[in-house]
Amino acid sequence: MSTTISQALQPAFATGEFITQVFLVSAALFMLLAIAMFYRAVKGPTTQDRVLAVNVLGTNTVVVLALLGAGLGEPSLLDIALVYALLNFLMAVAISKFTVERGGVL
Amino acid sequence: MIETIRTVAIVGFILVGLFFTLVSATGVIRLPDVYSRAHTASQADTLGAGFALAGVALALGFSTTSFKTVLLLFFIFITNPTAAHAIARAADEEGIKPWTTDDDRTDADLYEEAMADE
Amino acid sequence: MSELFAGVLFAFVLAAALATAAFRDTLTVIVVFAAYSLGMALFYAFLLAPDVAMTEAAIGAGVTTLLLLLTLAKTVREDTDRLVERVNIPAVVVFGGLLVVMLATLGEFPAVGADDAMAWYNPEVTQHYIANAYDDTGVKNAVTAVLAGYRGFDTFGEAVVVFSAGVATLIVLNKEVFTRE
Amino acid sequence: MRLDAESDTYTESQIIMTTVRIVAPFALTYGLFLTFHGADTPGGSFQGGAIIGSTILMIAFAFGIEPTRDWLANRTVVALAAGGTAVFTIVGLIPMLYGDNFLAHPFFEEQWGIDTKWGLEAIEIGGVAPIVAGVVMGMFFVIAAGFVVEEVDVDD
Amino acid sequence: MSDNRTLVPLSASSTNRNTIEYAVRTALADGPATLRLVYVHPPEVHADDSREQAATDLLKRASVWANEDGEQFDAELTIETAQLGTDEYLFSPSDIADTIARDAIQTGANRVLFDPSYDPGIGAPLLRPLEYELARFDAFTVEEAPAGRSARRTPFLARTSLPQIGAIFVISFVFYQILAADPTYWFEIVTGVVSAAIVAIGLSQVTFTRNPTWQTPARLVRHTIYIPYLLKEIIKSNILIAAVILHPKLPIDPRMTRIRPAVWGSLPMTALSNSITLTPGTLAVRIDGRTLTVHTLVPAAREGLFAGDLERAIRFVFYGREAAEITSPEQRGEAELIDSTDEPSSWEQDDGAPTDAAEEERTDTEPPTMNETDEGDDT
Repeated sequence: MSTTISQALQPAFATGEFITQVFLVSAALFMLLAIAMFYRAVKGPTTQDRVLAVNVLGTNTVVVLALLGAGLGEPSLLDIALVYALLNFLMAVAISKFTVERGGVL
Repeated sequence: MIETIRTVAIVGFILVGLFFTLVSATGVIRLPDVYSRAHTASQADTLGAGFALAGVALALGFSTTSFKTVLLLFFIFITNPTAAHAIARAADEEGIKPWTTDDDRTDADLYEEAMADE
Repeated sequence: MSELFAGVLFAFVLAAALATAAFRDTLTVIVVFAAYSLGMALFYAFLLAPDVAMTEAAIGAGVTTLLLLLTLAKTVREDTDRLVERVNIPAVVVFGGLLVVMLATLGEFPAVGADDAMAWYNPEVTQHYIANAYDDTGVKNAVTAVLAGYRGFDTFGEAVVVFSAGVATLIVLNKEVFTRE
Repeated sequence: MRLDAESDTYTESQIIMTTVRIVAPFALTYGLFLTFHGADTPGGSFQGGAIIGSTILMIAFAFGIEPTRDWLANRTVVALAAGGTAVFTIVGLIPMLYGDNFLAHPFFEEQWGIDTKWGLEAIEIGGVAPIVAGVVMGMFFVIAAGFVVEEVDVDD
Repeated sequence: MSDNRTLVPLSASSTNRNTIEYAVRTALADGPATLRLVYVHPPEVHADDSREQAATDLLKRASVWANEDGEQFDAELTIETAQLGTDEYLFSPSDIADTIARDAIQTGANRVLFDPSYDPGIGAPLLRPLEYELARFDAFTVEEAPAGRSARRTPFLARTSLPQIGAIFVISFVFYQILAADPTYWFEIVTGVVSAAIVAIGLSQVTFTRNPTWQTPARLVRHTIYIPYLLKEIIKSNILIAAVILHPKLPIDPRMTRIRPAVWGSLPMTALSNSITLTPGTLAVRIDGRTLTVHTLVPAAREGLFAGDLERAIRFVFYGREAAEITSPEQRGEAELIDSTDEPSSWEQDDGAPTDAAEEERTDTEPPTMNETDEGDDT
């Protein structure tokens, strides 16, 4: 039903260019923070640090997708954000098992 | 008038969200060890995401789509602390000692320790 | 303003890709690659290809990382003291040359969504799909119409390939996992 | 080093288990939702199948792979992957039985008045999604079982 | 010389520590034993001393471990070390197997125990072929140490029941219709019912460990009071932590603490520990039964944790108003600062070792709780 939803939403976005710009700029700023967080993924030092950084990046991605969805007038991007919201913690859970005895308890 | 208030509110929410995400990024970079970094990762970041998503929900108005942002928020609030816990637990299982104030180990030392453990 | 976003996103993806290539330790590479996958999903979303972005999200967040981690847990990881991969000079030279050539042609490409964009290279077919997909198949998502309808043979092949990949893994690992009850 | 067998045993984290208990139904529902809505909204059966598979991976990581495999029964996984391929093939072959082409969806409308749409839905929902979900789960369990050279009885 | 002799071939491997531990534990189970640690040298074109030195180091380290582990038992443990293959050219699995077998028979070993990732260094993982070769000899048994620690798991499947299936069905169906955004279209209803049925039948055993009870709705109502309270707490302490993090001097004082909150059952514990983690300054690191190990970032967060406000709120949500009255963990003496997560807690003497979560749950006298999110319905 994507067409009907986005049509129904048109009035909401009619608040103007300004809000659209706000969403796009803030998405860019969130991305800038993402680069800062990525520093930790590169630096480490431990694997846990890296996973932590990627986990934070995942949350950030959810936000950026939502902002993009609002900024570009494309509500379907929220569905993609939902996938990350549901599955993002999987890697942290996996690594918590993996680092214990090299996966011996998997 | 109402439109203006709404616009201001949206911008306000997003700015607050940006601020807390900035705190989170700063914390992730500045703090000394994995345990303290996990603090900001799970907390400041969750709140930042919460405010930003609230801004988006406000912009979308009362519709089924804006309900999805509430769902997003709900799942983030459940899964993020769990992820932080999982990471901290993994660090503890591997025997990484938490940093304390009387501890002058640097990142490089922690790295050496991590490599020696493996 | 969307250019600003695209620029920052590009920097992020580039950094993630370089880090993925540079790290030597496999575990680190897997973790950093997950960050790259996040960036790519954002790129697809930004270019309004939600189907592809969704695939990247579902596969990147859920499946790839976990399967790679599991494989790593079940095999022997080379212990290494070096953090980053050694740079292979001849490879860098070849790649640099290729990069220059590609960048040189980049300027000749039409903009995304432009009238002379590549998507219109074969105007009859593209236009036909866009104009008739809904009437022909009754499906609103043109991507699905093409995948399952017009290009059904191809999709059938892909489905069989996925199935064969599963069977092949079974054979290669010589497991009787699925025969014992 | 904690030595006595009790404290040295690895126990799963309650927090992770409970969170997975909560999230798993939502993830599975969402996977099924995407599968059923491939025709009209972005996403589709491939993505849906991947998320359904991920749900099982989630459960396996939280509760242990062996118990999950015992619970799921190998038959389910094989049935999903092989059944999906069979459904896809059969839907494609039906028009051929009546002398039309392989996967000729419009045939259903001409012959029985079933909208063309349902042909597409059938191969998406009944074919692609189960294949992807089954193969994701299957590969996961196979890799988890590890590499084994020909079984040798070393006990005697 | 005792009858019980175990031969352990060692190579550079990350699971050596566990193997030694396992070897000592199983060997000493019935009386005094001898542990013979051997290193089999791989064939080498250029013999050099560094390899031999590495082998010596490895064996020395392994004996230290074995001694350490052996002290825990009454029976006496003798440790021998040896390096094999220094003067031979060992090429195939059968060569190595012969060398190990010869040594085992000469020294009278009755058991050969392998590390799960034993690799004699001749280029391929050869554990299986090796075990196969060694199985030819009758003088000793061949065994492989279990990989890693044994994991104890509670059975994750509960018995399924109609209320469980019904509850999941409703939650799943509602979620589906929210996503579908058009509950009047027949296609959504049909697929929604199909999906919800699949989810209900598939996951009802996983999601619930108990039947939902009549208390569930009351908890739901109390949840709606809890969420704003939690949000207020989160924002309040987030501002505090933000000030700390952005402060140029970074005035943090991280410490590990341990508390035993007066909360029972796995869902309330998870709700509590996730709330603790969400509240800035505190992070749940471990959970063993009812004992929570919490990492705290600043003293203020520590005080808040010990005062037990969140704990009280969780009790209010799950057990009602009366339960909220229990005193704070600090007053109960169930909160402490710790230096290492390995040290036993001060209250452990009272009730023995920290028991497994499930056991603790089973012996609970508290009202049984619904092991599913009540918040799930809020969506």
